[in-house]
Amino acid sequence: MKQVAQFAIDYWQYLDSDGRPLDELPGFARDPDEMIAMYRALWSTRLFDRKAIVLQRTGQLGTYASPLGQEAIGVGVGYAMSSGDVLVPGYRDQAAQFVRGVRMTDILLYWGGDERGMDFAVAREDFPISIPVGSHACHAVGIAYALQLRKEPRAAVCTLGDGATSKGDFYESLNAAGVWRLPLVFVVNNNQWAISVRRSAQSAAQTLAQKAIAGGVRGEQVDGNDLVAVRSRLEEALALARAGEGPTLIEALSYRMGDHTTADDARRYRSQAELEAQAGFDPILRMRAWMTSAEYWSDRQEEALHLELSAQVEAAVREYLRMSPQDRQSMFDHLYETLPAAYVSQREELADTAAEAEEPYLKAGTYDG
Amino acid sequence: MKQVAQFAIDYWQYLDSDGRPLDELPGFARDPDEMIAMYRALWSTRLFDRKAIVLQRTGQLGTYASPLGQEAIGVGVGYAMSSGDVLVPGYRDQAAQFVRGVRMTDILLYWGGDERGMDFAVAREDFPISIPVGSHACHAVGIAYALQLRKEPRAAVCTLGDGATSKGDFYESLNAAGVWRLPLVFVVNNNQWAISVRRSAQSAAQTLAQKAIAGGVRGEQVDGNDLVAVRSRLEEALALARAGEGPTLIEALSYRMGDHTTADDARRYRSQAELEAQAGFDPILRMRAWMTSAEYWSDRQEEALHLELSAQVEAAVREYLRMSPQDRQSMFDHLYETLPAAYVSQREELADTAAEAEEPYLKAGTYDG
Amino acid sequence: MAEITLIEAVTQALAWEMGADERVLVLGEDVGVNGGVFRATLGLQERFGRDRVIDTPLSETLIAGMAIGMAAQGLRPVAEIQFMGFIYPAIDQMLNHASRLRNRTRGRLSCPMVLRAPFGGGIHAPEHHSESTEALFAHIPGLRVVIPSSPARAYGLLLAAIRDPDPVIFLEPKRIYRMLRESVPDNGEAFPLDTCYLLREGDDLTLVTWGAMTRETLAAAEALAGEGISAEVIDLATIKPLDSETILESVAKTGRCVIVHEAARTCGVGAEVAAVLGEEGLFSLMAPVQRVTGFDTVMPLYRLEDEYLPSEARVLQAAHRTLEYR
Amino acid sequence: MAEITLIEAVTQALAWEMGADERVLVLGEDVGVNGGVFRATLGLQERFGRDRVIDTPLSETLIAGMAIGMAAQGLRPVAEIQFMGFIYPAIDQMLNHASRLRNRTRGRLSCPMVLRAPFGGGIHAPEHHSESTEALFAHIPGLRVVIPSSPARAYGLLLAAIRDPDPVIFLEPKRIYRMLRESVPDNGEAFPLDTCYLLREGDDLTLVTWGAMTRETLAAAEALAGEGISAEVIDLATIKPLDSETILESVAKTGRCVIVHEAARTCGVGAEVAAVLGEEGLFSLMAPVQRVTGFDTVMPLYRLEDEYLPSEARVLQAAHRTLEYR
Ligand SMILES: Cc1ncc(C[n+]2csc(CCOP(=O)(O)OP(=O)(O)O)c2C)c(N)n1
Ligand SMILES: Cc1ncc(C[n+]2csc(CCOP(=O)(O)OP(=O)(O)O)c2C)c(N)n1
Ligand SMILES: [Mg+2]
Ligand SMILES: [Mg+2]
Repeated sequence: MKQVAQFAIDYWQYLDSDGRPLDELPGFARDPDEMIAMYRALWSTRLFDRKAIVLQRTGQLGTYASPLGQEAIGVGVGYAMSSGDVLVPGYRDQAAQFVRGVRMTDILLYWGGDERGMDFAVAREDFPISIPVGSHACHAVGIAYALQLRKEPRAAVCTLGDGATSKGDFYESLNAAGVWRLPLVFVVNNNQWAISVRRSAQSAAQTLAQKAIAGGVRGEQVDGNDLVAVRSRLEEALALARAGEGPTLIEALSYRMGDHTTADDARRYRSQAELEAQAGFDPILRMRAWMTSAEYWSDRQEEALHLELSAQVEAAVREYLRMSPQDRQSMFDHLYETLPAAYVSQREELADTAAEAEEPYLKAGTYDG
Repeated sequence: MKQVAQFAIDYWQYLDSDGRPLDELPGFARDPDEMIAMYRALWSTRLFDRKAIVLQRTGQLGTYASPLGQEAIGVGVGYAMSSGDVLVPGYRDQAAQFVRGVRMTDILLYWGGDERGMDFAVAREDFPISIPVGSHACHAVGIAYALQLRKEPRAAVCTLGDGATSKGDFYESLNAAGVWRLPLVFVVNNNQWAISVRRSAQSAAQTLAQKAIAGGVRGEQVDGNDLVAVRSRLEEALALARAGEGPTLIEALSYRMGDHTTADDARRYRSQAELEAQAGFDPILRMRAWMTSAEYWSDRQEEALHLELSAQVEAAVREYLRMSPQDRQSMFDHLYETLPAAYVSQREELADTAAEAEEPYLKAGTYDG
Repeated sequence: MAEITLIEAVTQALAWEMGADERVLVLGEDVGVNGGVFRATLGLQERFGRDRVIDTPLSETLIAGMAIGMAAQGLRPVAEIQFMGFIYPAIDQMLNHASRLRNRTRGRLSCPMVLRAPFGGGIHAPEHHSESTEALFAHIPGLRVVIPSSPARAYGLLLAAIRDPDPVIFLEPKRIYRMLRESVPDNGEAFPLDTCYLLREGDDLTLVTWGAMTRETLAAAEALAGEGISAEVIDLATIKPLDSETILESVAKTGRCVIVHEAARTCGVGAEVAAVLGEEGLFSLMAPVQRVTGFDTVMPLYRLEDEYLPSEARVLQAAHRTLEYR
Repeated sequence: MAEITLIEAVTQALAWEMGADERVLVLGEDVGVNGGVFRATLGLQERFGRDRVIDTPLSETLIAGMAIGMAAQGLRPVAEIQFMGFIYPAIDQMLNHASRLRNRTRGRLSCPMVLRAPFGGGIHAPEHHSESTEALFAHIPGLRVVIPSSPARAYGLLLAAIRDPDPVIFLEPKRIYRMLRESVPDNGEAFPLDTCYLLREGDDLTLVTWGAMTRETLAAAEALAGEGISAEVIDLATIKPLDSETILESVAKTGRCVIVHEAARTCGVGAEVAAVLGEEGLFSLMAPVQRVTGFDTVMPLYRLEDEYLPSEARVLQAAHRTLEYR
């Protein structure tokens, strides 16, 4: 018997949970403007999130998935990416989408049952969110392949959850990305839960980062509530990707502070104690503590920021609520580039049939999905 | 940055390629009868295989997949398993099936286009061959779950190829086996090729054994042409499985000495030189060299064995060729336990329609699959 | 006896059968302590343990595939796919294996499993949560596809599906999960499979439907009654194998048929019903068969879903069109 | 000009379009140096390089899914599934993504991809290699499903499929891959999609078919001609969307229709054709529509496959039955 292969998984963290630096910080952290911009992004996601939940509770939005407590992952991803990179997100990655330039109104439209929320005005190569868990990993492979084929110094980023790492399509994608050394970074938001299934019931693997080993791909863990660490590790992985050094899988450790979606009630399956134990790890508090100690940030600024961002959120909500629904025939307008003759009569039939008066908001929360 | 997990992959071998022991051999190797029985099994597979190829070439058998050069994997699996264990095989695992008691006639019937070849008289819980690569791994999980649920000291063994390790269903199964610590052993016959796709194009993973790490499962490599090593590692993995210690993935390194199937012509994509370089690693020669040096075996015995086994193969072939085809209505007879009323008239229609005179053998080899 | 909803009837059937037959077990995502996202498996894990009410990893191919292995081992797995929108990774297992395990082994192994999934639109759920693709399964030889449309039928048909010796796809119309209540005696009595259910007798035309659309269809029949038109309403219930006799008999009587389903029109199960009528009932037809269905478009996000789903008004329109032929 | 087979026409179309449009690429298992197990991609890797003729890992979900990502990036991927029996892990990608990428993004992204697969029985291939499940795809809104039945149509339709701005499932009847030859000018001219092809004109009855069954159907038409019966033969070619006008016109003329397909009967594409006739052609029908199809059983292993596949004799039988009605 001889040993033929060894592997190790590293864990990265720059700020401890009280915001104290554990090591020399990466370059971008020395730029106050940059750090303030990132901090703003954390808050704008959180304020948006709070509002979205209120909208859902008041019947003005459909089922919605909150990124509460995991905002640093999305913001870190968003800031590490260049505008020419391509994001292939899951449904809990608003933070990254906002940084990429997707409008709050778009995200509201999407959860509000309106396809126009996927027609982004910027980041037009980014994919809309993927509801079928894991399935979008394959798209990211195809995108990265296209970038590589055209020899463009760009990369794709695919974000998914801990639960998604159990899907075969995720694995097939990881494996293929390794084969072709694609410019692709997989970011796993390990928020410890997949609806009611805990991380330990999802896989016996002690880390999710080690899934990378199965594809011969670099894998590492990062503290997902440490925005400095997330951005820094993403930047490193993206630089390698763009330099032809192939894919990386980054497991960002975090915790789902909210329900799975607004249709879920997490109290059914997890204890208050577990939730409380996580409260001290909030990514925003951590950034604020560090920014304050670095004298980048003051309480006065904090207050102003909240006012400003709340106004932005309110404006987005107003725009969302003001939008009248699409014509019913719109459901045929983008089905094919040109509607085949076979379906023209159906489109007409649809235009002719007056449906009963319609209530465009969510009916009672009858499920969790 | 800190290291949070380490892994290593071991490689096992007992006999070198000339049949010289590298280490103290496991207990079963001290029993000449046992070793002779295993040696017989190698040859009976190989002689069967030669005959099957002749049958195919002469239009008496359909497409057929040869295990040439990989017989030690199947024989090792077969001998390590208890009769109460359950085998879930791929299409290149005749060797294991024969040891389990599946008749040569059955395998001929299967490739000869007759479902009766899957109605084994013994090993009745074993699955028939799975053609959709990787898909049977999921069945093995369900079987192992059933064995564990009933607290039976039995295990399942799932055999698959290097190509199959790229399939999502394989990975989902591996991962689930880890979660439930199932009594299940995955055996990957890494014969270096998946039709025309080489091992290196299948995955960037340096070993296939390390796929196990993604599921938190034990993984190791074994020399797949070393029957002693294969059986020994399988016995160890099965003992752990039955003892509640969970699953193992064993990558057995070998080489596909033949074409992918009789429909394939490997000269299209691999060099003669590569093939010749492998000739010295034949598992049968290796066993014979060791058995001869251990004085378990003589040239005289070898000759007698060939005569005896050839006769067995011929008898099986005769039985196969003698079997008249099933009634055409048989295609409805096992569709459901009781044929639903809706299909009774179709069964009658079928019975009534005389099809044109039929040529039951393979039409010209128009594909490789 | 308390009146229960369709989803409660599902739970009741599962609980009954798990209590009566220890080979029965439940597996799927979130079916354990959470009781499933619709609560179909509520309380089952507490009662029957974690070994028989199994939270799986997020792996739909595995869920179907391992159920096949369990079934071959003599268990009676009832696997849940959380929403039909996520059933597609399981098709390979159902088509290439579950549907043919008995056949390929000439009866040596068999596959008495149930694959349950909520399906259909109308609850304003997110993208990918509202489709009706039962026709995909209805085309696969060796499967049964069963769709209940009331609490009593959910209970009786699910029991039958679990006891059936062959694989059954059991699709639950989630729009009516909690829409109506009826008293469903918890007596373990299964309903027959492979047969249609006559929901309303009538002489003037036949309305054929299944699942949630039974609501709009029955409402249309009621409205027609107000106009003095007597409509017969047939719930297919088992869409594969299809009980065409009941349909043919009805149309032999009425001469007119409207088929109503949520799924896209082309190659939906309605096409099969219409084809059977064209083959075996042609000369009873006094009017063209009408299909009132979802459109051949992608199911829209929820703001427009009510425009997509067949409405009572569309059923009535079709019925009237049919009745114009004299 | 040399006469070529259907499979050679596929290669010729791929080579033409890869030469003409550098966005076009080919991916799949064994498509590279091996040229595919049927040689559809023979010589392409040598000519266009390993970056554009891509041997993938053995991962069908990935093959379809990565083609979607490529297509969204402006490439024109032509993905091969080695046999239709292994296409099912790709259904999720085709149904949940490819078919709706344009729709869900309101046209921002689109999915101009082709998913090719050989399908059908009759070559005495192993288990799982002989099924015809085109109906599964024909039910999915947003897809096109195209099936050629001659070398010329394989060439022209494949070019059209690659150039089409939306996803196309291109199913190749492998039984006739090498059965007939014709001269197919390599001129880059696409054939129209979304339209039926009239293979033979006739007045007495209409035979509707597609793919390999065009052989038996044309043979039956020829035999009928010998009896003085003039059969019109329509090749659907694009089974989704369905050109029902051509079928209706033909049946308006003949009053009789026999539909022939290899796939299992229930919920096959034949059902849709029959349904359209029952809805829009009822009053031209002088006889019940007949379906001559594969049975509602699992495709048997090859010893019995010829009993499963519709034969010329069965087509003739059905035609005669149809003609008995006066
Ligand atoms: C393929 C698939 N199966 C099931 C679901 C239903 N579902 C939605 S989210 C979810 C859990 C996902 O967990 P995870 O990947 O950890 O992401 P998180 O929601 O925690 O961010 C499930 C099961 C789905 N959307 N897609
Ligand atoms: C899911 C699936 N895809 C494709 C095929 C066609 N095919 C048959 S064998 C094979 C290669 C398998 O390679 P490997 O797993 O290494 O096994 P080996 O044949 O080398 O024993 C392929 C692609 C198949 N049978 N199943
Ligand atoms: Mg999670
Ligand atoms: Mg191999």
